[in-house]
Amino acid sequence: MTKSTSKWVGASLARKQDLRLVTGHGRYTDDVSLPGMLHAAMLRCPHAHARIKSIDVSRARALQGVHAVLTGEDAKRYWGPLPPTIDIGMKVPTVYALATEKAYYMGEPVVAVAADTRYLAEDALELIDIEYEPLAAVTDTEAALAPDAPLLYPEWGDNVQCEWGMTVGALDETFANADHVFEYRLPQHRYSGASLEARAALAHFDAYNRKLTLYCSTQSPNLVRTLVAQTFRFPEHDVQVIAPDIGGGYGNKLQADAEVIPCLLSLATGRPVKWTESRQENLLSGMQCRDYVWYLKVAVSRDGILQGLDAQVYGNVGCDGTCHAAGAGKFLVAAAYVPGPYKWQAFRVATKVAVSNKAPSGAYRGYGKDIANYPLEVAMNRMADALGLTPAEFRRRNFVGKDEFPYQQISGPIYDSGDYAQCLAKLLALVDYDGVKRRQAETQGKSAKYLGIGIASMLEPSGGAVPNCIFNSYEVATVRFMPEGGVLVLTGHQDIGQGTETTLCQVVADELGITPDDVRVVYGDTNAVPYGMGPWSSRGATFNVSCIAEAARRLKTNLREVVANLWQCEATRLDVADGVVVEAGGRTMTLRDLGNQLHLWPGAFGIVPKHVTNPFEVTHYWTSPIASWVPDELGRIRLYSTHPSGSSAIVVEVDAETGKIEVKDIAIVDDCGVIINPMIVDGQLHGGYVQGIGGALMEEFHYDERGQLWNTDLTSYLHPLATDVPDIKCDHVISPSPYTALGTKGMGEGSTIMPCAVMVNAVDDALKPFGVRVSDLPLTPERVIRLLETSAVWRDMYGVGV
Amino acid sequence: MNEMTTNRISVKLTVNGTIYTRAVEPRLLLSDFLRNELGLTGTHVGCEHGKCGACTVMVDGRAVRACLMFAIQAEGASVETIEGLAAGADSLHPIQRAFIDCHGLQCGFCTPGMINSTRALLATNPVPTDQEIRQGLAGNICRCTGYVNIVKAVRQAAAEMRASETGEGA
Amino acid sequence: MKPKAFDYVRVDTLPALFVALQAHDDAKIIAGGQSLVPMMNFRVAQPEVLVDINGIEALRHIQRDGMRLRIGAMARYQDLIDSPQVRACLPLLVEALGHVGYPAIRNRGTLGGSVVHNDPSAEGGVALCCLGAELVVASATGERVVPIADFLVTTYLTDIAPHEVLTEIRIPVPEPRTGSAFREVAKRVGDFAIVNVAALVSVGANEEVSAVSLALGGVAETPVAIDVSRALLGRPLDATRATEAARLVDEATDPQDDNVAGGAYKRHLAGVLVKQALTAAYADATAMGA
Amino acid sequence: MKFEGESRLKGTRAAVWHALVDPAVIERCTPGCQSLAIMAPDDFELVTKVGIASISGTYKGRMRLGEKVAGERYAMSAEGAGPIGTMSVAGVVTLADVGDETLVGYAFEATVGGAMTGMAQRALLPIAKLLTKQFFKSVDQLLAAEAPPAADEVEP
Repeated sequence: MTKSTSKWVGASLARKQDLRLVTGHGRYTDDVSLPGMLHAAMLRCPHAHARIKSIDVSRARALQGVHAVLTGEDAKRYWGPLPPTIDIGMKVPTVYALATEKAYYMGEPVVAVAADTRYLAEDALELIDIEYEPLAAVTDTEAALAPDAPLLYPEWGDNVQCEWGMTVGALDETFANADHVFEYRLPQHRYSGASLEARAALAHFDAYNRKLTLYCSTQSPNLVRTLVAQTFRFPEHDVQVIAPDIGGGYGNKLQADAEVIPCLLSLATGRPVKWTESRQENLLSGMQCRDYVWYLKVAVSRDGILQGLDAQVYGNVGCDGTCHAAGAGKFLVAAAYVPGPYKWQAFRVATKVAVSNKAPSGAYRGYGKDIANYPLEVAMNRMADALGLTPAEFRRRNFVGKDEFPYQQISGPIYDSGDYAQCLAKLLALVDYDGVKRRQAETQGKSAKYLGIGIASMLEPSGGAVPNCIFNSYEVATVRFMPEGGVLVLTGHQDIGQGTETTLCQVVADELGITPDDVRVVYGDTNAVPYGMGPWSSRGATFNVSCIAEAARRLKTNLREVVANLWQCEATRLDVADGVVVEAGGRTMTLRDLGNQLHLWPGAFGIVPKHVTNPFEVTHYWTSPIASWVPDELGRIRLYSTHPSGSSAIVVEVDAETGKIEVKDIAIVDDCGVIINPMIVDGQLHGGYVQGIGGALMEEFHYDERGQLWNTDLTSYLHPLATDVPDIKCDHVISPSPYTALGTKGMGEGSTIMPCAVMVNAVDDALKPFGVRVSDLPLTPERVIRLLETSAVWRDMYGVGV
Repeated sequence: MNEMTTNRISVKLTVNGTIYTRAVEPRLLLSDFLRNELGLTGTHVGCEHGKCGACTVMVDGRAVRACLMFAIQAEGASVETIEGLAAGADSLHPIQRAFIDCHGLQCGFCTPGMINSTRALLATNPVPTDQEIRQGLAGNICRCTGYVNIVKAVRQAAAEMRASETGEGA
Repeated sequence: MKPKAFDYVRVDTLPALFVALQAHDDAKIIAGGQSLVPMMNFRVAQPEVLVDINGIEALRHIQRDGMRLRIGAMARYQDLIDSPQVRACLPLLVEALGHVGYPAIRNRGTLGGSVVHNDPSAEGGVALCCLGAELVVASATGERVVPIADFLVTTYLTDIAPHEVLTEIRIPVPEPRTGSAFREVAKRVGDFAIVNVAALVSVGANEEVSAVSLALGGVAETPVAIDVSRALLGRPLDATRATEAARLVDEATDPQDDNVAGGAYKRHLAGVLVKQALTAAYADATAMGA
Repeated sequence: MKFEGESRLKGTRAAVWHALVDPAVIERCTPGCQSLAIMAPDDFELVTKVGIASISGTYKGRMRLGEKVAGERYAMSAEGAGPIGTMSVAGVVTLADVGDETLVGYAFEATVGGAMTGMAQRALLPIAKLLTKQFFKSVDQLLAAEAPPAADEVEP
């Protein structure tokens, strides 16, 4: 790792985009209007599984102001099936963005309308008559995998989209000789990012320019461009995707599913067509996540050393996790990372991913790392309790040590760096663990409010590199030197609120010896930027920062060579600081003067030495030195470039009478290596953690056994509100990654990974006097009371009639 | 029954100090009116049923949901949107300044509604406790920040607004 | 999520309102619109004509009239919460309305609109049941006064004909030494209550309960008042008495599962909140000087 | 969701029976019914305008009668779709003598579907109960008078 002077990296710089965003001058997709623009609306299937017997759109077509009414069958004139976004040994169904013969989930788009206004388009939907033949539906994961389950894709012969597994070490022997064997079943429900800006797409097919322009609320305009081109069998270079300001993504905006429907309508009408997803549509189909069940068997020695882990995970991707969105892969990530930050002697994992009649499964903050974290971190607390150890002590005995890096985990990944024990130690101090336990002992039984504290540790593999899909393993970016001495960074990375519009300027400013104000990040336009891939897998601070830092370094080298040539001195005697090229103990030249000389007068001729190929800009390609798709002798591959880590704690007060959980305190200690902007990093920790709290306490897509989704509005799909959470304390450990340009690691997902396990551990701790343990999430007041009702102690104290 | 009513009614209202007269369909929501008829796209739409708060604007000095009012109901009213809060890019309102300073926004989609709710809160309660801030903003969902830095921003804005008032009074 | 087209009529006086209601068979009155407009946006409600009464100044009064408070049907929640008169004589109503939605909803929503909408756990409805309110329903031909219990027919349905309008809510001001309390459990601030309870307890010279009124939301198709006087009257209120009252409530109600919570949980919660509300109201009453 | 109830109708069991299974009576007495088409014996297509407080809209539905035991009992199932989503009601109606009148008992199971499920569900059971009561009340009025008022939209 070469480290330049860090003047800006490490500073809590205010964000560049904030001025426009706080004044109402941001520009989100729905804010864009084009002349002649039409508005789309979609009629969606009310059944979970149904054959479409007939569709009559004649009355809708007759409505004045309606310009196109298209069914799935009509659409086949324009497009093919949705291409896979991910396919790692998966069964890929033949599905379209509009249902054809069959609809597979409640809310699947069946007919699309383009009309003069959204109001009119919705009027037209009421005039469409569809006859369905409802089919048997299956929603539960294990039911979908049962031999007699109704099949979504009969040609598959089952409902399994993919399965995978590995065994490493002497598993049977380890379990046979273990002092303790613990077993757990831990399910988690279905929820999602549900960003405040739902999806939006504005397509314009210009027949006279043979070009399709798509404004889209997406995390990755380049990926969307490829998927749109593949769907329409349209030349990719004739598709331009523009992603303006994005109102939140969290993984949910990484596909081209319903997003292609306005393209279809524009192709059909020749006019721009905008589709802004309603909240109801967003909850029905705007990508859902989580939804799985784990079976865990753990062998532990009597002195509290973890020995063997035998785990199975059954995932539920709804109707699909490959083409509609890339949800299926997260269960493979989960399987590879369930060993967590601990050392093991033997390991076996098996994953089976089921399709069912729920909405398609996409990515959501965590993408399997959360799934890996949940069961083991809950189990760690329960095992510690059985062994008579504190949760912290049990973890300490089993962590990978800080001197053991790089450490190859039993499941294959190489952990780059970290100090897990220090994170945990700092956490216990930050949350005053002993103080809380003391207060718990003092207050217990004095009122109906029961205090509890939970902790968990985590790994946040970040910077994913996934083979055989569009989520590949490289990043390309350009750093461009301008005539007036300023710098443009051209990147396929997208700012979706995480602040890269600012942090990348900090990185480039340090590398080039300029200020962040001298840099502008250009993003969100596929025709302006290289084919970079956008924020997923927290790859901004791994792939993107490394790529841009390297590009800036190379640009700086080139500029020094140019000046050395001008001044006829050694380039090694030159540096750039505060926007000025300085010769050691000698001449100076501002970058503005240099830019002028290079670009304007006298121009490049004569001043650029022969060996400098391009002094104006550097386009650099970066990939991780440790990710690998070549299986080792045990069949293991390495999908992630860095391994941030951390620990967190939640203090709760559970009201044993009403079941309400009050979150009293939250503390997080995070280790994401070198920090570029501490203010932004803490902001990510806060926001990610509260999303996790949402999943733990209230967010849930509630499908009944018929496959009907019960919460299609925000009175029943519950985001955490300001009143649901306290302030959050953050602290940091910094273990630079040896495998990235600046020692940075990803950090966008770690805080969302932990809260479910931490919350369960906290509530278990609070309810210990009643001898109950959490089995299901989310922990709504009603679910807490149902849990307490199983306790005789509770029934005597608080049951009906007491 | 295929006949859709498209009768338009004239509405006259003041938005950010400017008087507008437009003929609109009665069913046009105030949020769509501001965004599409007047091009004031700073008012965001997140749910269209009053739960998310993104479309919160001031109508006659009170915070209301623009998605739960028809534009024609604003006849004669004075509406203030986020665009009207700062006189220019160099003269931000203390609340806007505080949201930037405290990193009280990430994706920014909730921010206009959040700032308007903050305005309303501080107008009636210039010295709110943290709990009062959280109560006052409970009707505005933020998905990015976990609210920590929003609460911090409101605290800062309240202090600055008090200080400037005291300064003016002195 | 855009509403279906409708015709719009704005009226500024009651006579104009009655004319409009006579002229349009399928008219729907819009007051604050905080329940109606979401339903229209979802197209669950598709009125052909919307009659807007927001301009009727005569429906916005909040006025003490002897031993009762008269509230115009268009008085907004926030006006009621801020009203010195309401705060002075109906603290129960102020406490209850504080649980309604969020500031922006309370700025626009009206108590009258909420009562006519009749959600099963509407805070306003529960408070009015507890307070024994009467509703003035007017039409072109005159007006009638309906006790709240008769007015609330079933979920989303009230005793009001298409040509009628709710003009006023009349609430008796509680006797001296009457304490009140409102307790609610909702999933989050501003959500539909799972169960809520309003209680008024009056005490006599010896701190004995001299009168009690109790109402619950979320346990039936509408807010309901439940008579628990036989458990409480004539004695000081203690934990045993409160539990006995909760038992009477349990006998009198049969909460059903709905999208907010299961019936069994609501039943449990009703017991908890009834005890809490009665105990708090009694403490409130006894704290008042004789 | 289950609901049950009973209604006392003025008429002999035979008269009540004939009225209850008569498509003309069903058309007349179903609250808000705008049209009824006979698709097959005991199989009707109905268009109904629902207008209960805030919930309004036109619902197209299918009603089927079956398991008929004349004068004693029959099964009824109805399903409809409209702005609120889909609704279905199915159950059994029984008839018994009470003096010279007839006691009609019913036990129905009601379900809803479609994207409005959550919101609709809060109102479903009360509305289903109300419409059922309204239906039998209209039949009663029809039987009681030669020229009963036509069933219109639901009014309390």
